[in-house]
This record gives sequence, structure tokens and C-alpha cells, in this order.
Amino acid sequence: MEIFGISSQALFGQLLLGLINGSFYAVLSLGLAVIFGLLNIINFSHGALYMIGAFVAWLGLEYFGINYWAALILSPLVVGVLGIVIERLLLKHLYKLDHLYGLLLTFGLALIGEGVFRNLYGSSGQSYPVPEILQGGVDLGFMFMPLYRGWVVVAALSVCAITWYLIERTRLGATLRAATERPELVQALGINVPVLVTVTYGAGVALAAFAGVLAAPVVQVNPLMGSNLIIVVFAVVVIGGMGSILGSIVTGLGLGIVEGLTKVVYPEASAVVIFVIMVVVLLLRPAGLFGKQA
Amino acid sequence: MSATAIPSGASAFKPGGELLRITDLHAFYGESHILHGIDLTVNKGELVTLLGRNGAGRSTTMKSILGLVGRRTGKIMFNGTDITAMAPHRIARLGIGFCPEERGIFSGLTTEENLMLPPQVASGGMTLDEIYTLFPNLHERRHSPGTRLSGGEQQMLAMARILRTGAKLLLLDEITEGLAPVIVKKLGEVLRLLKTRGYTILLIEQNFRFAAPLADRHIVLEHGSIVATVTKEALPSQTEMLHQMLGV
Amino acid sequence: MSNTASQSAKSDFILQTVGLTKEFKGFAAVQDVNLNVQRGHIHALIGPNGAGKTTVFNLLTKFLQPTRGTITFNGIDISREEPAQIARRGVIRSFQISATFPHLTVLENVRVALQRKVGNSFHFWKSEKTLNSLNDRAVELLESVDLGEYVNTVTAEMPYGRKRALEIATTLALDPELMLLDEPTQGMGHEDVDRVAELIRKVSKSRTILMVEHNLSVVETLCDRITVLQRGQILAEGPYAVVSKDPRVLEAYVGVEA
Amino acid sequence: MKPVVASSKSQAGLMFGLLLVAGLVAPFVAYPTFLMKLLCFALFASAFNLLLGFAGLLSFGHAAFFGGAAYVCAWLVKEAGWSPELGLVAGTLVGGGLGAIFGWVAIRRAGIYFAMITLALAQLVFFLALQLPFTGGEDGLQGVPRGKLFGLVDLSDNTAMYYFVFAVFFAGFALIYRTVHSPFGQVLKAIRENEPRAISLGYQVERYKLVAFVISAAMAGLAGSMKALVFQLASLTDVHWHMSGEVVLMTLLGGLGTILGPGVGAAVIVALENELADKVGSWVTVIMGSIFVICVLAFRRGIVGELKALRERIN
Amino acid sequence: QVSDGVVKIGVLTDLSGVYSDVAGKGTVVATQMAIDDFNAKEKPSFKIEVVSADHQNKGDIAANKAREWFEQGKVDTVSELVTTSVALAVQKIAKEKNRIALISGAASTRVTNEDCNDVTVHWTYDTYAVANGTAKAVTKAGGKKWFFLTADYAFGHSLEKDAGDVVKANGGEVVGAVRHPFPGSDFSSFLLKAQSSGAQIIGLANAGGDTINSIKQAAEFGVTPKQQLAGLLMFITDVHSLGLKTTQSMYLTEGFYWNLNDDTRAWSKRFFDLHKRMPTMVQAGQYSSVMHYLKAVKAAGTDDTAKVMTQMKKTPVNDFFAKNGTIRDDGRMVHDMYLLQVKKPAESSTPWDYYHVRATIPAAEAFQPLSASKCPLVAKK
Ligand SMILES: Nc1ncnc2c1ncn2[C@@H]1O[C@H](COP(=O)(O)OP(=O)(O)OP(=O)(O)O)[C@@H](O)[C@H]1O
Ligand SMILES: Nc1ncnc2c1ncn2[C@@H]1O[C@H](COP(=O)(O)OP(=O)(O)OP(=O)(O)O)[C@@H](O)[C@H]1O
Ligand SMILES: CC(C)C[C@H](N)C(=O)O
Ligand SMILES: [Mg+2]
Ligand SMILES: [Mg+2]
Repeated sequence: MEIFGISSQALFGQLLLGLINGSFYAVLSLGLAVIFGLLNIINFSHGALYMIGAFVAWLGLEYFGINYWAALILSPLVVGVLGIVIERLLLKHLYKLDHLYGLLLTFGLALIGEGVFRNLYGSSGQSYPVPEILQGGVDLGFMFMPLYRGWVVVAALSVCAITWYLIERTRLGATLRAATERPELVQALGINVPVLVTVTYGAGVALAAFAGVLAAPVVQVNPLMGSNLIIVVFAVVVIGGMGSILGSIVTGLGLGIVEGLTKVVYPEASAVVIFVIMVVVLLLRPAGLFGKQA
Repeated sequence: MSATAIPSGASAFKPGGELLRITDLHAFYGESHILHGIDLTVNKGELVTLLGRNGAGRSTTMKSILGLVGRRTGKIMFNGTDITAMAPHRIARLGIGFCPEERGIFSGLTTEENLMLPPQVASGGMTLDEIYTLFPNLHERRHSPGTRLSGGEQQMLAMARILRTGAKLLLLDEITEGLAPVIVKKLGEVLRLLKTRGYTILLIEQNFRFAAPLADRHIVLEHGSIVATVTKEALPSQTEMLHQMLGV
Repeated sequence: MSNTASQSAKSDFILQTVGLTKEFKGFAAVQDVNLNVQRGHIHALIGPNGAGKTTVFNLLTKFLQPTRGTITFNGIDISREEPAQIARRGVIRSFQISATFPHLTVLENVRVALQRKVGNSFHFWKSEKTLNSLNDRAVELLESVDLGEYVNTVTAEMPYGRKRALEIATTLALDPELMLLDEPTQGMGHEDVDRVAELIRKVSKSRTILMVEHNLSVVETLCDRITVLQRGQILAEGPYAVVSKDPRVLEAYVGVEA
Repeated sequence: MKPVVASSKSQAGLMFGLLLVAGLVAPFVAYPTFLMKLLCFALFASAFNLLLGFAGLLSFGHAAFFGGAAYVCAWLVKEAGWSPELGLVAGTLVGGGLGAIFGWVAIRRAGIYFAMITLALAQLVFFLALQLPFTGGEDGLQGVPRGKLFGLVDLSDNTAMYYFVFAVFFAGFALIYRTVHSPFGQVLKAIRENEPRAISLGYQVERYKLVAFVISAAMAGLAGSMKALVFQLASLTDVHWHMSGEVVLMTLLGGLGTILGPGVGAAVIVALENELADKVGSWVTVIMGSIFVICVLAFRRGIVGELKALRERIN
Repeated sequence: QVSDGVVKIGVLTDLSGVYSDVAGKGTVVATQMAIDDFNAKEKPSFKIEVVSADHQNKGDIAANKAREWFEQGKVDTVSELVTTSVALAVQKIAKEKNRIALISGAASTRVTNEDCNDVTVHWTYDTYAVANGTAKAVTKAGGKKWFFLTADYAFGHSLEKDAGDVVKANGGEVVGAVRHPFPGSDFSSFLLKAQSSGAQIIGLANAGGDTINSIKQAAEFGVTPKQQLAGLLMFITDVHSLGLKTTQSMYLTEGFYWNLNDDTRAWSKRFFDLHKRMPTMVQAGQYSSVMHYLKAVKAAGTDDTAKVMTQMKKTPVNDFFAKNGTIRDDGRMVHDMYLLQVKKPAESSTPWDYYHVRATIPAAEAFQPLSASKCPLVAKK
């Protein structure tokens, strides 16, 4: 069967791969959005923390025999704590300054993170095995779908859904949303906003680490794995509208699929399609697809 | 509305005695010097109003108590604790509820989420049911976004929000602003009720007629300084002077 | 002139709005405001906090886009123009929160305003010394607001009250036909208030002024006409003597019933 | 009354004089290729600073102008046989042209958004440089001949090349200096200080920002094409976002909004990279990152800014 | 005379990236071994120094480093230069500065073809040689329909072209190709393309980490075993990290295998003691080239580029790496190559015992003949 002269097999296959990539975009941009919402900081080190998340999983397996499933919980915890330390030690001092300083500081952190791991482990990448029960795959007719990739989509979507639920439907989330609107007043009502900020940052980077662990068996665990991805994710966040939770999830998945589609139709453009969409969106809707108009 | 719905004040707050003492308070926004040495005390169970023209510094006084102004000097004691250098949330948790003049309803939260936002700081706050009995409108609209409420409803919400927490000192900034007379009347009843239950209230009002019968004392500010204090007893003889000062 | 103006036709209104409305997500901050400012007047806009005064200013200068309504300046419809264009027509505003260029010197602050009319503002290849020809005029303006001694001070280092004075000087530098002042005496001590009030009176000679002011004594002494806003709508309008007796105003703004 | 600070004129003269002397004797003291690299980056950082330091716009996409121009210049000189000086002119124009496009899209947003948008646009340019047929993909354009200046001076001689680079740098730097200290620069500063106020005085601020952006991009382009000639190659490194980050670092370290700061910052970073590369290997990135963090946290005025502050405190 | 009495060798290689296993630190070790052996045996009158640096597989970094070494560091020869783009860039600088480039790791035939010059020697192997070995063997074994998965840079292009030529020359057909970014990490969408192309053989025109990942992901996506992979350039380290289970029966072509004969085993054992891994052909070639260079300097009595080049070219190479190897005028060092097949896990008896040697490709056939060369140095003959 063919659609527009493209075999449906290739089309569906690429769309599915796009969805898998989109899952990573979604989880990463979700973390960025959560952080941006409350701290007003574009967390440039998000990609590095994603990479560190993957490395923590790899190191755990290599040196302590910690398996994938444990790593899926442990690594976000470790990285979350790292995030908390970063926030308490460094970011805290920047809130009164122009928000650009947050961007610059986290950029510096990204360089440090990447550099340290590059020195310790080189940039050739370490391979992380697919966990036993997710090896193999299913034949979907149009393509052979490795189980693990299917799991990535399921896990990413679940985490997105949980995060969305936490923020939009719970008391904690309500507090968070209120603090995004008027931090001072929320504090005056007796809520410890500084701690909330710290925890939020920790949680946001834990999401990055989670994505990192998910990615570990898919790509080589490699110090540079986050640095190119993150720019795309920035574009996703800009397109979705900064700070919008639902926006970042939907846009992340959507753009992954669009990218997949481009690979079928005009592969040369697949690397840039997201940036092109970003420019178009900005010209038409400066606040992004889901952003509140300024 | 049943009076028994409101439990009496917690035992930690013995009746009488001083609850809030402000000494030589100066406050600044950036480079403008707003308060020029305020001294005032509020006793337990008292209702004190802050009067003054627009821009006299009444809201600033309140915000200073909670540590919400850019910079302040002087000393603020609450229930025997020096709170001058405390973080705002810790001050609030000592039992101070704040209802800001711009109401501060969160648009991203539903009415009920707004209501549930402030944490319980002491026992003896009202329950959700009691609050809904007191303000039936809020019950009706509890699932709609906070800022979709009418101005009056938002004002009720802002008040109700701090009644849940068990705070014993309420800082109320222009709660009748822009409200229909019926609601104003209702708020008057609520305040009276709160008073009988041992709440201590610091009230900013433009609407002198609303404030006069409720208050134990009136404090008048002008250009960031206290220019007069009038007790309930002295009020009849001094009303004329107050009107003068308030620029009528 | 104010004599003839009061009798003659509409064209003596330098600024008029018809049905001016601004809504923020369904909340009407300014509603159906018909404002008429007479040429040569000092016109005050008062009202409780949040009444929409600053919003009106923002609409008049197009820092905000009106949801509805038209604005005419000198008989020209300016409802669709850009902020900078409106400034070029001679409507210059000051801000509620002091608006100077903090790291430029006081002289440079005024010169930036003077420079606009010279038309060399895009000349990046010329030396800034070409601006020195504006110094005399700048100093003159500064002296008129008693800032002569501050000429070379970096603005940030001046006391607050002097900054408000500088703002007025900067505004005057453009020789505006209509000056919009948002709470010019806010945050000032008594003597500064008097000084600024005096200054406003002085500069009002050849122009029209629309000001927002909470200080009623300033309003009383300076203003020819007063518009009272409440919750986005005009509550009352007229000379001070009339408005200050209006029971609705007393209730809404002053806070007592007559 | 003499309101303008009298010493500023002679100070500027002194600065340019010293710069000239230093530039002329430098090759007798240091390795010319190193100096040329330094000058290219000093010009790049100064151009960047024009935007961030004097117009308050943080572009995270300046690599696009630097690298884009490097590619165009390299291609024209190598494949089309243009002379080096024409290559530089073309590179400058390309930088400016790209700047106009970026500016047109980005200037409608401010702050973080502006940074993000420029970053993403630069990424577009990066992919173009990777994929367009004439860019040499991963390899870049190598073996670009330095050629003969005006058909006369053979630039393959390092000393000759150095003096050419220095002259170009000096001219570019002087232009930036002039822009900052021009009527236009005054308005730019005013906009940075208080944009709403500038608007209310009748300035159409977006136009000023756009012009500043274009000048900055053009000078970045000049620096990039010069780099292409010096090293005889244009490569993906030049258009990579790390390059955009590096120029921010140079500017921040040297002193944002100071005239000499970016040059000083560039010198420090280039020297560090040169010195450290052999000794600490790839720890260089970690060191760069740390400098970034330290600058942002404790040293926001940068080297020149701190020195200035120190001098003022002493006076 | 040797300038300053010092011969300085620069090792410019990938110390941290995807080719760091293939070349990397091991080539620095091999260089040092060569120098130590040379000093011990030949007792030269000059001193020998080494510097090394990481070029991160980036042509510009390499070019800048080489330039600095030549201009400031008094480096006489720059060596190794894994990654084609690096080699091509540095080769040009060497020519300009009139110093010698000894290339071991880089693969493309461009080094001695279009881009040849008279200061460069290409030592170990090239894309023609490996394609000629592996692609020919696979095509002859019945794999006629090919699809290429190509690393998108000079090396990949070169390998794809050379292998495509061999496939066609042997009666096969190329049905398509897809180029992936270098270095790549996720190959799934490219593999999907390869899958839907209907080719029998997917030729991997990439190397190192990229090849390893492509092979793994091909298995993950069920591309293999329905379609077969041909690793056009694989090294023993790749087989080592993938394991015999994944790679069994694959054909590959190398210029060196440690377990060929006593000489290779002896040298490799020494190398293993120092580096804890068996040598790749790049590392062995590095030793061989440096040794040959040092001997030439000694024989010529000078480090002058032209004289040393002449000396190197007129002396045959005879060591554990090559028997009767010669350096042609285009700079190509020609020697025997080996067609190898990966053992089944059961067939491997000792660690690193990975290959069956299926054929020795004689020097004369292994490399592109001079008659087909595009090198200006030999074209007009
Ligand atoms: N955030 C702020 N920044 C600068 N100045 C402020 C700020 N908030 C208030 N002010 C100024 O401080 C002074 C006192 O303000 P405050 O809000 O305390 O007045 P108030 O007595 O509550 O009167 P009202 O509420 O009627 O305006 C006023 O001049 C006001 O303009
Ligand atoms: N950008 C905005 N978005 C939403 N609401 C706004 C915005 N700007 C102003 N408002 C609201 O519009 C109303 C009018 O505000 P405005 O600043 O005009 O009041 P004002 O009369 O100037 O008060 P003040 O005397 O305190 O300066 C207020 O309720 C304010 O919260
Ligand atoms: C070690 C290698 C595989 C290097 C690669 N073949 C190249 O020349 O680019
Ligand atoms: Mg107030
Ligand atoms: Mg206002």
C-alpha cells in the first residue's frame, strides 16, 4: 500500500519512531516548563542533567549491579538531589537579578557537567543493555517494534500524565500554580515558597534524569547526548509556550511526529523542521501555541 | 448562619494583653521612603482600623508586618516573638492571616483550590462546611476559576481563605472596596462575629461608616506617619476632626 | 484664552475619547470612558486605587491597545497609532514609577529627549560630540526645574524627588502640547511636593496637562477640571469645588457619605 | 558651563594610541597566529557586546553570523577565486544580512525569549552549514588560500597577514567604539536603561534595536570571515552554539558594556585555551564552565568592570 | 643535520571520541614503543620527543593544532590522524609548512588520490582496500542487492563509493543509500529506510561506535537476520565490544591481525602488556610508520622533509606489520591485506581470538592501482 507515493510501511514506521523521539521531547520539555514556571529560569543545564541521569544508571549497573528498574527510580532521585544542591548553592542567588543570568549560569553548569563526564568516560559512549524482559519485539505489520521502544512511549506518557495530574489536580499542584502567579502573596499565606522552589527545581531535573535513564538503552550513554537534544527541546518549549504544562507535553509529542513525517517526505529537512516551525509559530503567535498571550 | 459554627479562639491566645507591637517602623520601596517611624500596638481581641487618604501608607504598614516590602527598619513583635527578620511564610505560620487589597485570587486555581491554599497554622480554624454556610455563593461557584468570580465574591473568597487557617490576627486591607451594600453589611456581621470569637483584627478602610461601629480604636496615617489615634469612646467628639484629616 | 475656550466649540478639546474601553480577560479595567480635555487646562484624573487611571494613561499613549473606543488628539484619530508615533505628535507622558535613564547623567537624560527632534538619532558613524550643541538648551531646562547643580550627576545617585523633577524636565524637552503626568508627587516629602506643584503650574502656561494625582491639596490648587474614575467608569466630572462636594465622590473616593 | 567630562576625549585618544602601539609591536613578542586568533575573537566579542552591553539584548545565536560569514568568505575566496579583501566585505555583508533576518524575527520578543529565538535560528544556520552542497559538510571548507591583498601583498606570510588582521580589527573596533559613542549609541543606551521611557519620548525602539543588531551581526561576520582567512578554513565549530556561548563568556568575563572588556575577555579565554589545551586536555570545558558560573555569581562586572569600579573607589 | 638535534613527533588522534578505541591512546603507546625500540637498537645521535593531542575528530581543531605544532612547537612530523577529515586538513597544513604527515588511522582513498601530496604517507589501509576485500567477498557469496548506511562525511562518502564500485564490478546492484550524521546515536529511522529498500545486504559505510550501534539496533529492530549486514570497515575492538554472538560469520578486511604469525603475536603481546588490549591495525600501523620514519631520518642524516621522504620511499618496509611494503609516489604504502571472517563463539579458544583468516590479498591487488589514480603526482606518467 502506498500513500502519496510513499509506502505505508515506511510512513507508519517513521511516525512511530517520531512518537518515540517525541516522548523524550515531551518529558524534557515538561521538566523545563515546570522549572520555568516557578523559577523563571531557562534551565540550560537540562540536557546535561539528562545525560547525567543516563550515566548514573550506567554507573550503577557497571559498579554496583543496580538493574534498570531500580535505576529508573534511583537515578532521578540522585539527580534530583544534585538539582537541589545546585538550586540552594547557586541559583538561589540569582532570583533578584535579570532572568538572563539564570540562563548563563545554567549554561556554565552544562559545560561543567559535559566536561567532567567527557574527561572521565570519553565521548565514545557506553552501551547500556536493554533489560531482559523488554528484549525482542512485536511485529506490527508495518514495522517490527522493539518492546523497549514501546515501553519508552508508555513510560514517558505515564510520567507526563502523572506530572500533569500532580500539577493540575492536586493540592500541591494548586500551591505550585498559585506560587507561579504571585509568589510573595503565597508566602504571606504561610507557604514556604523558597522550599517549594527548591523542590520544584529538583523535581524538574529529576524528570530530565528519568528521560536519561529511558534513553540509556536506546542511545549510547555519552557525555554529549544531551547537548544537541536540548536545543531542539528549547525550540519545543518556545513553540508550546513557555511554562505551559499541557503545552509542552502535547507539543513535544506532536513535534516528534512531525519530525518523523519529515523524514519520510523530505529527509534533508528533518533536522531543521522544528526550528522552521518555531519561526512560523513565533511570527503568528508570539506567545507560543499554548502560551498565554502577553 | 449559626454562631456556634465558629469555635472560640485557641487557648494559646489568652484574652487581653498585647498581641502586636510595632516600634519605629520605616519602610521603603526602592528609593521611596514610605513609612516614617510608625509605633502602634494591637491588643488581643481588639479591632483596630487604619485610616488615611490614598497613599498614606496603610497597606504598606500591613505588608511590613508580613515582611513583604522591599526594605524596612524598626521592630515588630507578634505575640512575644520578634518577627522583624523572619521570612514571610514563617510569620504567617505564627498565626497571621492576610487579606490583601488587590484580593490576590489566583486565576489558575478554582474557588475551592483558592480556599484550600493556605496551610493550617493553628487549630480552631473554620471548616470548609462552616465557610460555605457563611458564604453560600462560594459553595455554588466552588469549581469555577477564582478570577471568574464577581468582585464581591472574590472579596469573600479572600476573606474566607484565611478563616480556614486558624490564624488569630487578621490583616484585612480594604475588604469592602467595590462591594455592594448588602455584601458590605454581611462582611460587617462576619467581622462582629469574628470579634466575639476572640480574633484580633487590623482593618484598613476607606469606608468610615463601615468601620466606625466595629472598631475599638482608629489610627490615622498621613504621609507615612501616625497623626492621630481615636478610641471608640472618644469617637463622637472627634468625628469632625477625623473627617478633616481624611480630606473630606 | 481659557475664557473663550469655555464658550466655544468642541475643537477646543485637545484630547477626546469616545467609549474608551479596556478589558483584561473579561475584566473591564476601563469602561466606556468619554474624556474631554480642554486645551490649556490642567486636568486631573483621580479615583481610588485600581480605578483604571494608569490604564487610561496607557491607553492614551498606546502602551495598551484599547478593546474598544476612539481617541482623538487635535481632531486626529490616533486610536490605531504606535506609542512612539503618538509621542511624536506631541503627547508625552511620565510614569507612575519614576522613569529616568538611571546610568546616564542628568544632562544626558534631557539630551536624549532633545536629540529626537534633531534627527541624527540613527547616525552611528558620527561622534556623540555632535550632541554637544544641545547642551545649552538642556542646561536651561534643568535649571528651570532647579537641577542646575546636578547636571553631571549620574541620575541613579540623585534623591527620588529630584528624579521626578528630572522626569518633568525630560518631558518638557520635547515641548509637548499635551503632557500626561502619572502621580508626579508620589513618594515625595512635603517640600518636594510643593516644589513640583509649583513647577507644574509654571510649565502649564503654554500647554495642556492631564495628571493623575492622589494628593487632593495639589489637585485643588492646580487643576482646572477633575474627572473622577471609579471601577473603570467616570463617576463625576467638573471643577474641584463641584466634584469635591459630590456625594458619590465622597463615598467612593474619600470614603464617607456626605 | 562645560558639562561634558573633559577627560573622556583624551582618554579615548590615549586608549586608541596604546592599542595601536601594542598591536604594532605584539608580533615581536608573541606568536602571530595566536595574536590573529585573539584579534578575531576580540572583534567578535566587541561586536557581541554592542548588542548585549549597549542594547541589552542577549543573543544566543551570534555563532550564526560569525560562522555563516566564515563559510561565505571561505567559499568565495577558495572556490570563486575572490581576493581576500572582497571576501571580508562579502562576509561582513552576509553577517549583516543574516542579522537583519534574525532581528526581524527575534526583536518582537525580549529577554529569555529573545535568547531562545536567536539560539534556534542559529541552529537553522548550523544545519544549513552542515547540509548545503557547497559547505563541505562535516569537513567544512579547508585549505582556503589567504591570497594576495589588493593583488599585491602576499598574505601567506604570517607577519603580513598579522598586520592585515590588525588593521581590520582596528577599523572594526573603531567603528564599534564610534557606534557606542554616537548619537545613535546614546539612544541605544537610553533604550537599554528604560525602554518604556524611550518609547514615550517618541523613539521607535524596535528600529534602533534592529540597526544595532545588524551592525553587531555585520561586525561578527567580519570577525568570522577574517578567522576563515587566518586559519584558512571554515567549519561547523564556527557555527555551533558552543561558539555563541563562548562569545557570551568572553564578554561577560571581560566586562559587559565596557569598551575594552570584550577584547580582554577574548584574550584571556583564547590564551587559556591555548595554554591549557595541552596541559589539562579536555578539562578546558570544565574550566570554561566554572568561569561562567563564577562570573555570573560573583563577578558580574567582569575584569574591566571590576577594575573600573576599583579605580572609582580609590578616587 | 637534524635541526636542534631533536626529532619531534606529534601524535594527533582521537583521544576521547568514537574512534578512541580504534586509535586513541593505543597509538600514543605504539609511538612510544617505536621510539624506545629505536633508541635501544639504533642508538641515534639525535633526541626524539613526542607530543600528543586530541583532535576530537574535528578538522578545524586538528588543523589549528598542527599549525601550532609546526610553527611554534618545532614538530617534524605529525602522525596518526585518524578520521579522514582530520587527515585531509592536516595534510594540507603539512604541505604548506613543508613537514611530514604519517597517516595511519584515516581511511579515505582521497588521502593519496585527489588530495595527495609529496609530504604525506598513508600507511595502514584505505577505503579501497577494505571495500575491495569485504564487499567483493560478500557480493561473490551471493549478496547482490546492496543498500548503504553511510556516515555523512568524507570517510563515509569515500567508503560508500569505493564499496559501490566493487559491488557493481562484481555483478551486484546498489539500490540506495542513506547518510547519517557523524557521530550518530539513534539509527532507527535510517535502518527503517534500509529495511524498506528491499536490499539483501546493508553495507555499513561507517566505523567505530557508529558501526557498533548500527549493528545493535539492526538486531533490535529485527532488520537482521532477514537482511544481512556488511561491516565495511570493522576493527577488532568493534568485534570485541559487540561480542562474537552478534558478529559471528561477518566478513571484514584488515591490514593486520595480531594472531597471524609469531612476529605479530610477539609484538602484540608487548603491546597488550602496556595497553591491556590487543592492538588494532591502526595502532600496529602507527608503530610501523614511526619506526620507518625514524630509520629514514637516521639513514638520511637529516630531518629535512624532502630528503627523509625520498629515503622512506626508497626503503622497503619489513617488520612485523608488513612484508616488503613499499611507499608509492602517491604516498600510499602498499602491503598485503587480509580477508577475515569472525569466528563463531564456539570456535574461539583464547581471549581476542576472533578471526579466521580467509584470504591474503596481495599488495598488488589490495590497493587502488596507480593507473586509476587521480593523484597529480602520478597521473602524468
Ligand atoms: N510597590 C510599590 N513601589 C513603589 N511605591 C509604592 C509601591 N506600593 C505602594 N507605593 C507607594 O507607597 C505609598 C503608600 O502606599 P500604600 O499602598 O501603603 O497606601 P495606602 O495608604 O494603602 O493607600 P491606598 O491603598 O488607598 O493607595 C504610595 O505613595 C504608593 O504610591
Ligand atoms: N496588564 C494588566 N492585566 C490585568 N489587569 C490589569 C492590567 N493592568 C491593570 N490591570 C487592572 O486594572 C485595574 C486598573 O489598574 P490601574 O493601574 O489603571 O489603576 P490606577 O487607577 O492607576 O490605580 P493606582 O492609583 O493604584 O495607581 C486594576 O484592577 C488592575 O489590577
Ligand atoms: C578509525 C576510523 C574508522 C577512521 C575513519 N575510517 C576515518 O577515516 O574517518
Ligand atoms: Mg492600600
Ligand atoms: Mg496608577
